[in-house]
Amino acid sequence: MFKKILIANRGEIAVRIIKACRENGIKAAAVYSEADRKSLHVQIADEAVCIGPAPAVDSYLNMDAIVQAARKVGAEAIHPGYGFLSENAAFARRCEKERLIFIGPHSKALELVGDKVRSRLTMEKAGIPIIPGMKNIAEKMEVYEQEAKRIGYPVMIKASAGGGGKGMRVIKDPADLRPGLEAGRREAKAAFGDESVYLEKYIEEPRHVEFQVLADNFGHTVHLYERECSIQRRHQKIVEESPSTALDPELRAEMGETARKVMEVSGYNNAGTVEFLLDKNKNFYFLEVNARLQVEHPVTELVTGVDLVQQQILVASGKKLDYSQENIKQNGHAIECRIYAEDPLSNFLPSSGKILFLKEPWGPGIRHDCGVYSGCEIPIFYDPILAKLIVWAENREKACSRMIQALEDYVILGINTTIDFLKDVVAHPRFCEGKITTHFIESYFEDWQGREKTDESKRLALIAAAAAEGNKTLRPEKESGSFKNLPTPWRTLGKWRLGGKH
Amino acid sequence: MFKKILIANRGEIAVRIIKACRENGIKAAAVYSEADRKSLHVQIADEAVCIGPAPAVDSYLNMDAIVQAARKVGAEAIHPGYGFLSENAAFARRCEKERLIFIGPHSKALELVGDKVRSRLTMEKAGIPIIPGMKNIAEKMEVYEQEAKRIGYPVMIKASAGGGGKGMRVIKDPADLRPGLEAGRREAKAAFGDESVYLEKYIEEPRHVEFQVLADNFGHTVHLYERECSIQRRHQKIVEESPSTALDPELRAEMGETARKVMEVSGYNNAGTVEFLLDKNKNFYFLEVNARLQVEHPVTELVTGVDLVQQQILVASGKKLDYSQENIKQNGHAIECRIYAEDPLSNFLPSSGKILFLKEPWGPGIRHDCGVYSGCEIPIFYDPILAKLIVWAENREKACSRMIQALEDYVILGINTTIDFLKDVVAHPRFCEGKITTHFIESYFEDWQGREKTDESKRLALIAAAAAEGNKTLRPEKESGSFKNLPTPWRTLGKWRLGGKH
Amino acid sequence: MGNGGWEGSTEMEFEYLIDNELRKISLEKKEEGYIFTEGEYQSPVDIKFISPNILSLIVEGRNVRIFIARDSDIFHIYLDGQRFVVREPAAFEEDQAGGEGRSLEDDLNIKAPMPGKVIKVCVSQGDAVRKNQTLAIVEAMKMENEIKSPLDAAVKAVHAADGDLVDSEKILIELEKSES
Amino acid sequence: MGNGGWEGSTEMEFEYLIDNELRKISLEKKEEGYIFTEGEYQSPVDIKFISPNILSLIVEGRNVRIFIARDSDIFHIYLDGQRFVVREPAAFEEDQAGGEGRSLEDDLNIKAPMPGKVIKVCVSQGDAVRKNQTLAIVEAMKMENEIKSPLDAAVKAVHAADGDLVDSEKILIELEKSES
Repeated sequence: MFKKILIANRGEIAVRIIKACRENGIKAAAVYSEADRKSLHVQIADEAVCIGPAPAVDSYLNMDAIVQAARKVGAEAIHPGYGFLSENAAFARRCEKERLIFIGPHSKALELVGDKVRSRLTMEKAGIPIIPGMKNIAEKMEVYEQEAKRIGYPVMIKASAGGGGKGMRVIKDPADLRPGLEAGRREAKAAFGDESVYLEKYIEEPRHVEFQVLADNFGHTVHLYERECSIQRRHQKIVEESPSTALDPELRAEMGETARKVMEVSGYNNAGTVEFLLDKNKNFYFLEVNARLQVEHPVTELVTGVDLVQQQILVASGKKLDYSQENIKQNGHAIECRIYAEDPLSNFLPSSGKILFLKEPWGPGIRHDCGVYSGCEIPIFYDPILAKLIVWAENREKACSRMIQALEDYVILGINTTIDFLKDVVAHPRFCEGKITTHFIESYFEDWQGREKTDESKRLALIAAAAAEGNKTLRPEKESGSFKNLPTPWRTLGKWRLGGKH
Repeated sequence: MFKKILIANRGEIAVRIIKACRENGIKAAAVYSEADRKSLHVQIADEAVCIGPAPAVDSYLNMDAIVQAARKVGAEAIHPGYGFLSENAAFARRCEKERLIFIGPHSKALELVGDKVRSRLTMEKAGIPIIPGMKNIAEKMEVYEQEAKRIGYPVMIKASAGGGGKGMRVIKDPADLRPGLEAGRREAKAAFGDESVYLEKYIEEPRHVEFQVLADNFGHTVHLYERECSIQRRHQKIVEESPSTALDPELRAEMGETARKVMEVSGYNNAGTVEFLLDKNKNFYFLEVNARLQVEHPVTELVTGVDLVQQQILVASGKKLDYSQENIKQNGHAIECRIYAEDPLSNFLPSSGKILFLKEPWGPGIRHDCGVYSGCEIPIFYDPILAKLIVWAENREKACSRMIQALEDYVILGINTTIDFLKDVVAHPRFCEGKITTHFIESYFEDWQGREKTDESKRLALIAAAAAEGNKTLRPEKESGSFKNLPTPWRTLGKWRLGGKH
Repeated sequence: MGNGGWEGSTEMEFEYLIDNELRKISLEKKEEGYIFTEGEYQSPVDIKFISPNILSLIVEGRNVRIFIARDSDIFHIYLDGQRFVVREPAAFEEDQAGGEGRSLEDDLNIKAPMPGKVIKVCVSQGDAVRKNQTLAIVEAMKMENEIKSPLDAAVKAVHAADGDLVDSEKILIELEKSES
Repeated sequence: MGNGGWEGSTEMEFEYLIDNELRKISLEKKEEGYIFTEGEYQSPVDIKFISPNILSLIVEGRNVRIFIARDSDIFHIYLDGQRFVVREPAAFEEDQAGGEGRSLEDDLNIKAPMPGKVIKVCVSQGDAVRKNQTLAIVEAMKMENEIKSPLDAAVKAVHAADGDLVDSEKILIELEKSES
């Protein structure tokens, strides 16, 4: 086993990995940019090395600095977390060359699964279902008609040069294909100056369902069941859960087997995730492999009991996986909400600055993976994820109640976060029923404005402000001189009036 | 289902119950003594009623005040927690009379299991194993010899008027019985003025193993497996875990069935615990029933996934238990450490006062049931339990590492606690091996002095103190006048010397 | 800096903006707790400071925990699962520079919507710009935000360059009303 | 109350008792971080205050988080999984009233070992008591503690009665050396 690991990341995931190292008797070395000296991951590591200025490209993406840091502290392995260099095949290769163990798949597997076109081709050859579509652009209407028939209706017309929905249209009835193609070509021409269009299977009521996989260096691969990640905003997952309400035991087994096969075909090792799209008729299609620890890995940990970071480390150190597929079980239900520094009332603009106060929720079944604290500064340079709130309960209904209550108990003051938004998402009747698709947020939360505030609540807030005004401990300590010389209410006898025009 | 529950308790268990109410959409009303206005359970409840002065007998044990409080807030049910009125049959009867639902067993079952003599007789009649012993005091040596043979060696001689080990001796060889009895009688006479002695089976390497049971109001009873609670100090449990390393599946099933039978024989309803003593030959003996939610209930919750407080509420409201024995499974391993306000370096003297700073551990698999916070006052009037730290992991070894790390990450400054002591208990080689008996603490921790502090650690502490001295934010804010007019180091030019004789 | 508490006064009046609504209240300190008054409404309140950021209130049978943090003249408050901003009207008026809502001046002085890094300034001094034309792109936390012109105008001055770190107070681009 | 920080001074010396051992150290503030000196030992230290109670230190390749709380003249410190008490020697000496260890006076002035409630006073003025005889029983947190006489003596005065709440400073019983 390793004696020391360098964690080439920051924030909540670096904290999570450091904790895993500690529990396994491994020393954890942190790296940090100049903006992160006071970050939580730096505070709790056994050693910490500054690797450059605040911009990620100069620090967390700086391979030389990271390899040097690993050398300096004498780490045998590097855990890249997620994002940054985690799926960078060049970095994995560099580590291999430097005889540092990269805790993730080897560089060849990374390269293959990182190349979307090549990996889909590989999967198709191996008989893994992918979204059916035309391989080439055709000229003649007859070709489109044949292809549409082969693919199966409904089909979607897509512009080759496309993007942003331009030229896209859904055809359900074969009679509508010709006029649709003509219109699509005109739109494509107008939008992109290129009238080429092609057909792809239209996925109705799509759900994003992914499978967690673990593979050791000896070819033994197991899956740890699914995560449902359909709740997305601008293609960014925000709520994840396991199990998915869309799967029954047969489909789950079939998709799980397919996921394992995807990894075997890819020659994959360590932890990874196979993403599928699932349609309303329960057909599933391979999308891609995420070749890293996922943000949402805790839901799998809570449901299977397997510590994925620990297994990543074990596998990377050359240990055999100690699980057979049969002894991995799903137990209960887990939901994760991602807490972002974004303002849901202002188009989710990032919200940097100082967290004046933070109180995390806690209690039975609540896990909080967190990278911030009361008083910390949120820099503008990195991903806006602050923390993840994950709950486990015996069943989905109880997990939803628990999550709503936990979000209600979660206080962050000073910056804007997605907490209130997430509370309404999880409390939404369609979510409670489990009837979700990737269109859920755009369908129900486009114009979210938060809840109406009652007069009683406002009155309590006013009382609190007034009470605090009379309590000096709330006044921020500032250097004298820089602090405005406000009159102090508490020295005045009798009635006293604060601010305002009278 | 209830709309509102009154929680007739304080501290961590009141907090735990309030959280359970919230998640189930039930309003929670707290009661508090005059010493507890700022306690955590009061802060988080939906309503709070003061029920009297600080001494428990005037408040938390004051049945009239509690019933009145329940009336005042319109609660339909009362949850008594543990301790205080939780096993008080008179209080249960009072509730029944007042048509308030007591969340616990009905008064008759409470009376039966609360009467140790009657309950053991009942169990013996029902064929439940109890510790074999003499029913009456004999005169003649022959009677003792016959009885010793019936009970089986080794036997223990105990003084009828006994206590404190006086007159007690263990006899392994029949030849030693007569001289032993003579000596025992002399000792008993000298110590208590009464020479009566009797024989009881001597339990070698005893372990305290208890079974959690749930029973609804319709006679359906299930057990939720065992908790090993052998780690005790002065008969007070301090570390508990599940599963027990002493049981194999057959013994577990047998003891579980016995526990269910004990409850059925007692006509028991709601949650309860059947305590057994287990000897080195895996014989088990019924001790007593704990007719309440136990302090150590979370280890069962983590291993079975069943929320015991939620089930207590459901059962009390007249719902049927939704579990069959077969679908309750043990999964992984859980350990609990009780965090007491006691000084392990001064004979575990209680430590009241202000918690100047508290930082609880958190992370995957860590649960913290807590009744205190940074800045709170620990009153002298109640049980010294502050919080419970509970960890879950896939297996016992990982759970031990996790617990040790979590205790290491647990900071309470200002009062003395058992945190450091518990860390050494869980890290002890005998504990790691699972070779524990109720004698564990007295055998290995009688002279515990804490770990040796390294010079490096001391140096770091000195640096911290010096740095803090230069940082005004650490100075406690006091009313001017009451604060000593210390010279401020930071205004002085050049070298400056603090304190000491020069 | 501040000393004492309520010793000298038994009643204090406050005027606050809460979510931009003006409210006048008073709080009177009694032996036990306080009396809260707002217009006709009056109620005793038991207020306890748990920490500088946490208050425990018991009022009219309700018991509520309130979280509060002060940022210069603004109180950020969390209770009943909702966030409130409470501030003194004078401070608010200063911020608003005497005006209501967006002024023409606001429209002409283009700022970043949040602190971030200027990825690209898309216009130069003297350019004519149309309403909704992208003037600059600012990135924060891996998210790019296009800053668009709120009106047809001409670029009077550019105060930012690619790569600059800017806060949300700095004027990036000054526009002037075009004559057309 | 205190203002500023290290502005006026670049080096400060400190004399502390740590777990009753006297240590002299100095801390010098530099542009970047500090220099720590103790006798021959010297090392640069990067010290950051995370909050009033948490410090982050980087020193000689080690990175450590230190928790600290001040209780009048005593620092309670937690690091490396251990608790330290650091205090100024002067304050300590005041506490000790100029003496080392337990004095006869301490032995004769019987106090409670912890704050609690007097359950029973077992002796009266004038009583002769033997060493280890129980003088009173004090309860705190449901635990009874017998207070025993540290020596053969006579009871000079009793200052507590059954049911009294007492702190650990109050003298419950005064003894005087018996003549025997």
